[in-house]
Amino acid sequence: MRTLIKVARRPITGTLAAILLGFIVAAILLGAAGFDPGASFTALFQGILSRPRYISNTIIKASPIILTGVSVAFAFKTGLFNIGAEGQYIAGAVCAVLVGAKLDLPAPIQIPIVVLAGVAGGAIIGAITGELKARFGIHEVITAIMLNWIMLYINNFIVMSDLYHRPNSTGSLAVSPSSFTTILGEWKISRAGQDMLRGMDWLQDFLVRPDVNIMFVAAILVAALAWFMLHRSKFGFALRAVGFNRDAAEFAGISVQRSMLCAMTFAGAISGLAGALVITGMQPHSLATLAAFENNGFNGFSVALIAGSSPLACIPAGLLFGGLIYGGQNMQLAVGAPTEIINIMIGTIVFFVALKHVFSILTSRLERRAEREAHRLGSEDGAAPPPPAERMTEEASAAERESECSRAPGEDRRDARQGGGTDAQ
Amino acid sequence: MEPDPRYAVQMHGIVKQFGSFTALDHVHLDIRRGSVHAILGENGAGKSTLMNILYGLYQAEEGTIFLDGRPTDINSPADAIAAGIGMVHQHFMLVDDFTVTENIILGDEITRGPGLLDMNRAREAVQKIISEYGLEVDPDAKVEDISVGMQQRVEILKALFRGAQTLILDEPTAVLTPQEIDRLVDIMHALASRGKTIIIITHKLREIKASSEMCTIIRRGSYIDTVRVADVSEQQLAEKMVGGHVSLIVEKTPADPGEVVLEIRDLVAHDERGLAALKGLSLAVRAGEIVGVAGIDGNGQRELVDAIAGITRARSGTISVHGSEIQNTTPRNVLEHGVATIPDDRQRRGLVLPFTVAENTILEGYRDARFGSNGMLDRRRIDAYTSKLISDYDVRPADCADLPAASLSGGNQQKIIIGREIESRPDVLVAAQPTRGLDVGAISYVHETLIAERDRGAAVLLVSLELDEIMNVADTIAVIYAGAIVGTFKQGQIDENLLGLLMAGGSQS
Amino acid sequence: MLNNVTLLIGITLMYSTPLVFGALGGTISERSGVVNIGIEGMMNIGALAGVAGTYLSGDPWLGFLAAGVCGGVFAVLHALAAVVFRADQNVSGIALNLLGPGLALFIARLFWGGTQSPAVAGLPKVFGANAFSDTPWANLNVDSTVVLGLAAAVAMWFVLYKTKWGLRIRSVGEHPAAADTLGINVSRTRFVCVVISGVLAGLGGASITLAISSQFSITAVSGQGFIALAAVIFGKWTPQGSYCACLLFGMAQALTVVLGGGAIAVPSQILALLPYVLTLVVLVVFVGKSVAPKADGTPYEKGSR
Amino acid sequence: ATLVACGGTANKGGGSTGSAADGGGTYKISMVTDVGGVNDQSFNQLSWEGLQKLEKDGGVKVGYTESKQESDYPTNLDRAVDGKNNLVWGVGYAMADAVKTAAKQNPDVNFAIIDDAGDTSISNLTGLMFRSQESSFVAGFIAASQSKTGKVGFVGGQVSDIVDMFEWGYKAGVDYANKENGTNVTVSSQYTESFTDEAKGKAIAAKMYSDGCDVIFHAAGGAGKGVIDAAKDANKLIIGVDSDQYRYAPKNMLTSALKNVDTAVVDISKRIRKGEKLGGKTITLGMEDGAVGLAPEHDLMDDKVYDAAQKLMDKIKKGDVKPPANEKQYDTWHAELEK
Ligand SMILES: Nc1ncnc2c1ncn2[C@@H]1O[C@H](COP(=O)(O)OP(=O)(O)OP(=O)(O)O)[C@@H](O)[C@H]1O
Ligand SMILES: Nc1ncnc2c1ncn2[C@@H]1O[C@H](COP(=O)(O)OP(=O)(O)OP(=O)(O)O)[C@@H](O)[C@H]1O
Ligand SMILES: [Mg+2]
Ligand SMILES: [Mg+2]
Repeated sequence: MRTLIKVARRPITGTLAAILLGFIVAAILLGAAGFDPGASFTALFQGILSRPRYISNTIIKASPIILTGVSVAFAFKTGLFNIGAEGQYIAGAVCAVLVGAKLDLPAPIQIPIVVLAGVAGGAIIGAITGELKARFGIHEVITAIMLNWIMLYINNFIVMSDLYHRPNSTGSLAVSPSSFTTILGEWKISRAGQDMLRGMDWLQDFLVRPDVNIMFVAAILVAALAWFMLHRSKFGFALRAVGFNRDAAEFAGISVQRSMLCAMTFAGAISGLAGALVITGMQPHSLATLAAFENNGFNGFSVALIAGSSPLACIPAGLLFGGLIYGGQNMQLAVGAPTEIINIMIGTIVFFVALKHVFSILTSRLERRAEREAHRLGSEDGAAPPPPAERMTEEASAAERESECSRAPGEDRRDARQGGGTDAQ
Repeated sequence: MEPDPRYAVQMHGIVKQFGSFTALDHVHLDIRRGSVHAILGENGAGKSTLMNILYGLYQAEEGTIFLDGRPTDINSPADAIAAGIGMVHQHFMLVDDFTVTENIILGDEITRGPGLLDMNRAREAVQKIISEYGLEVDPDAKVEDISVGMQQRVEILKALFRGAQTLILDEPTAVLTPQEIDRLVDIMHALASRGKTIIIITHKLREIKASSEMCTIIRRGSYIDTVRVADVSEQQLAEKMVGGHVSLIVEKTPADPGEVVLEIRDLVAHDERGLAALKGLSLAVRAGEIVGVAGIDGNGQRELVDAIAGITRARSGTISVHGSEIQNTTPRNVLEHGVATIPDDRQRRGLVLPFTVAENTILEGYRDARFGSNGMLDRRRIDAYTSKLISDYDVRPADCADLPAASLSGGNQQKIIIGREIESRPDVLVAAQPTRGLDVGAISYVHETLIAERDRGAAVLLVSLELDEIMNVADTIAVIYAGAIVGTFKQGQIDENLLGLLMAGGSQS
Repeated sequence: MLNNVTLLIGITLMYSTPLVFGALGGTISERSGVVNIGIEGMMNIGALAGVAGTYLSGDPWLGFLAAGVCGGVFAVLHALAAVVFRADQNVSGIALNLLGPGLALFIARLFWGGTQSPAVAGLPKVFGANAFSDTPWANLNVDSTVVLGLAAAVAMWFVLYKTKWGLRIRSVGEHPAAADTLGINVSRTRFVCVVISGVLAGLGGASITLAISSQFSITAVSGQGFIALAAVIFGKWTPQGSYCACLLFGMAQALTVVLGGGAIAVPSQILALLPYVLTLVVLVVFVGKSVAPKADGTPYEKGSR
Repeated sequence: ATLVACGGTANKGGGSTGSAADGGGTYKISMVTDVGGVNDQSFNQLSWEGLQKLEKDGGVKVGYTESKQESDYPTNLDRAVDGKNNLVWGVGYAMADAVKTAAKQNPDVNFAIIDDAGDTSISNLTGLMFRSQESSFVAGFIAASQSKTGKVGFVGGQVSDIVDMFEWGYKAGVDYANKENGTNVTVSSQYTESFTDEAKGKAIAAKMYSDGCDVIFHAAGGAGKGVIDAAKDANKLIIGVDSDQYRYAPKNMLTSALKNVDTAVVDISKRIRKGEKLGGKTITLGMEDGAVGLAPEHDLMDDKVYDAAQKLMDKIKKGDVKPPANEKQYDTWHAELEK
């Protein structure tokens, strides 16, 4: 019982329960629509796991949304709502192409320049959002929504401009090959590479077809960096303080305006990096005319929410999300199940993530009952029950940490005391 | 006692738990119709909880409520209102950007046809009770624009408007001047003489003596006693409340002031809404003295503290520390000039509640090389520092370093703030309402600390709404009214009545 | 000249109407203290239900009604999460934005075998079909939803500021504890407001698919719910303010149409981003900070201090 | 012209159509849509309808995958290959690069792409192009001849080479009519900057109609729905695109410039299945092949105009009139016409 409760109380449990519920709801809908849920999910998982190449592609697809997820999560932790990851992502891609298509330096110089251009592009969009909020008090949500659209049209403008349009296509010029961040891109299709890989079927399949590139590594590094910055650096300490309690931070001598600007700039930079790395790391290495948002940023939002705004948790959440989206295509192909079921599934997961705390409240209640039971038995047996005070405080902090993840800081946190606790005085 | 129709309210065997914490443990209360009855207890004793149960905001786990001798279920405030109970809450329950009239009629609106507000008739109705009970207030003023004393009248009017026969006042005097308190006591007597029953919660003994016939004492959730007020002394009441001997006097040696450290000249500043809040305020604090700023809430205290802390812009005038001007720089620059601030609202402005206690202790000092170099935080050194602070300032529980600050009690939260501020060894210590919401033990701890700081040589500026606190702790008393200092006195040179007069805008003659 | 003026007005009204419904939905929900980022999702549901209702009944007005009902039913999810379970309102709103389009498309596929519906009869124009033909006034023969949108805005203004329900809704959004102590049921008020917000957003979705385009497609709503959200903030959480914000936005769109087609020498992509830039400029220069209802986004917990 | 005509006539493949006789199991064909999705009411949908027809005829199993974003193209094509398909269609010029790469990687699978020339060096890739300028030209001719106000309009989606064919073919058709009829009809042209924004399509068309245009031709995909709606509201004429759009507005639809992607897809698929070597070739289909043309309904058209249009179509089929496909060609063409 006790261990059960302990397990149930861990934040991850709520998330896993949410994921399970997502599958259950999807299964019900699929069944209602006349598709075999079992076959559908089999196709889904086969689409993710059945070949090394699929695993590789899942990772590749997940990488940009891990990055935008980290961007959103980082902003969340500092009390900002970065709904503008989409626009920052586009800005990153656009700037990478602006520079990378016209410049052709040796790779060791070219790659950093192109990637940094993208990072700068995203950072600028983020900075505009942050600055408008800090200076004029304009809600970041409005600014971000407007900037998303502005970036979409700027992207289309660049693609169709005389300088960057690639004739006979809907795309822009590609960045020069020296900017590519694919891993072993040349080598794997060269004779030497092919010879080498022959016989290593698994590796061959994993490596050759997919656009294996450095983005996943970059995503892990950035997630770790974001976590480290937030939780180990003085800078991040200040940002978080502002995120949780603007007034207290201001009293403590932390500049709220500067910190908003910095946080949004950094968040923008991460999304911009995602855009730039997609350009340098994946076919066709160019921009396309966008008919609608590609949702790289918006998907990052869902990832961040599933991850409870923890940058590190964005990695598994992003892989899950990327896998569902990528594997979902196979569902359509194999059993004809509409891909929308994936969106519904993700929506359901996010919905239950929002209700995660209900889960821990339920366990609390369960536990209290258990405790009363134990107390009754204890007094009958004459054995002293464990002192409740310590356990309760421990619990309060666990519940607290958990609610910290799922909730945007910066809002009123007076309700943070819920979860109970006794004074140990 | 058996249910009896002569009693307006009887609460028998009330038990209330929050989680595993028992806030009320079989509490009894019997209140005779038409009387003024006090409930006395320390902070956290459970007074508000008991009244919230009577008002239907909480449901008791055990116990019965009798109204006029009949057992009654009160499951919601609507039930309570219907049963003729009105409550003025400790934290006012007013919608700031509604008018007085709107606040009063809310939930019991005067309408024309289906649901259409009839503001003219509403205003008339409100005006009628205003004149009936002499509770002067402008029915068309927005609540955020009127003084706290006025707001309290609005709260009382709300209850009367609903035809309350029993009126609960939860710590109604905390924010009033002595004159206003006298006025409130008169109102209470007037109401009682018209047959209304008044329950007043307070821990101010003098008010109980002045206002009430009976007094029920609660300590840590347990019922202690119900006494006839006329039969007991203040000292006896205090001992029943705390459960031991208490000293009601702050002990301190005479001050030995040095040179002026903090000097404010002709300070003008605006409040959040852009209205002038400080209108040429001047004030000086010397090393080794405590200057107490007395005044009614809303006379510029908050802006004064904020302007010193560097959060509110000074439109004109200067603030200098050791002769160098700090106004309109940054909060950080102010800190670096050796000015430490204990803000008035500890949860909103003093602490980052989801942060751990350790993180809160370094909220200001985190930049310091003590806590890590190269832009990184050094966990080990922070922990060491926090442990010392926890033990030096007796924060409980002692192993709270990694708990969120939110999980501590109010008094312990305040200790963290005080410890953090004092550990920076400030030249100037600004303490805004440092004892708000604390119980007797915690209060005397805070007072001792302030005096110790003074004796160390700091210039201490104490801003408080509690007159007793100012009278007892401050060496110099400055009265703030309408954004300016209207009088400065040495301790002992001024009595409470004159102080109250000045606080209310009267003149000294 | 006259033609251009009436044209500008007509197009402005056409563009702004779905936003008006969405923004009014956002306003009512947030005035009661529940942040609603889920407008986009609710509009998608309404867009589908409007067409499906019309498709099944043959009467676009029944379809319009169905859109409101389905939007409201869908909003119950948000109300449950935000009001009953006191969940994080942002997260549950985002969940609705994922669920709304997903469900709409899923159902559309079951209905019509594809993500696009056949064309259905749309809602009538205000002055009937082809009124004032070939005169500049024809541009002002707008969709009946335009009038309904304006009526809804006026009605909401009236309810919020002139009736007891409005007083209660506003009090719940500003100071739920105060409302609670006066016997007002905070949860119920919020629940109802969130559902109403779903109804309005649903009507907004239907006013795209039943007036502007008379069929459902994936892209019918595409982001208008978010613009509506921006309009709520822009309009400082008042019905009249959001209405004007929507008009401004619609006008910016109308300007790009009127100025496009070679009228001025600007690439069409740049012209297309004009409305968004204009919105930001207006915000910075004229509007500045807007302050949300005090309790907006905070779950109400009895007895919390 | 940059277009390379190969293959030629549509129905001369040799052999009968009913063919379960190819031995072995069923022939599998899959298509990957571009981001428009399978219900775009344009080439994706038409291609899919064509494939479904093919399946109904027997012996073939078809399937599709929808792309949600550009980066889905390679992986979706990849999956189509994994699904043991014999022929994989990429729909839309946006997929050109991805299809070429996939074709190179999978030499034993046939690929075909719509609206792109493909690559002559890739022996398992067939490009399928349409001379849409030919039907647009006739549309322009009809619009100009039918116009009473002397103003006609064109509403495009997003600027691209494909939409260029429609725009400049149409404009040339108007010029041609002006010369033939001795009129001076002008064309206003505007883009919605989206293939989905119906509101914008509607607004632009409303503007054109109220500016005096009485016929509009649209090549704006889904956004064109708005254009059609505007025609209904203004009670003016509209020319549809891609498929016969008569059913959307029977009282306003003058005609539609057809682009019979469905039949072309069926035809090419059959020929590849038969084993015809179409790899490495670009098949460009025009009016002569019946791949582009005009919808049959003409109840709103003057008979004179209808007859003249029929004659013009004959001329185009014979190659006597060669409509321009982009601005550059238009300029030369226009200069010649003026001469
Ligand atoms: N909603 C709640 N959840 C948990 N504990 C609570 C809640 N409300 C009050 N308590 C606790 O119950 C105890 C009694 O609180 P109550 O507010 O009744 O005290 P009080 O006597 O009114 O004190 P004060 O003088 O500070 O107003 C306190 O320890 C308080 O922290
Ligand atoms: N709303 C609440 N929810 C949960 N726990 C609460 C709540 N309010 C108070 N507590 C807990 O109840 C205990 C008492 O809190 P309270 O602030 O009332 O202390 P107190 O008795 O007044 O002590 P102090 O004198 O230190 O202020 C603390 O342990 C606190 O964590
Ligand atoms: Mg109390
Ligand atoms: Mg307390």
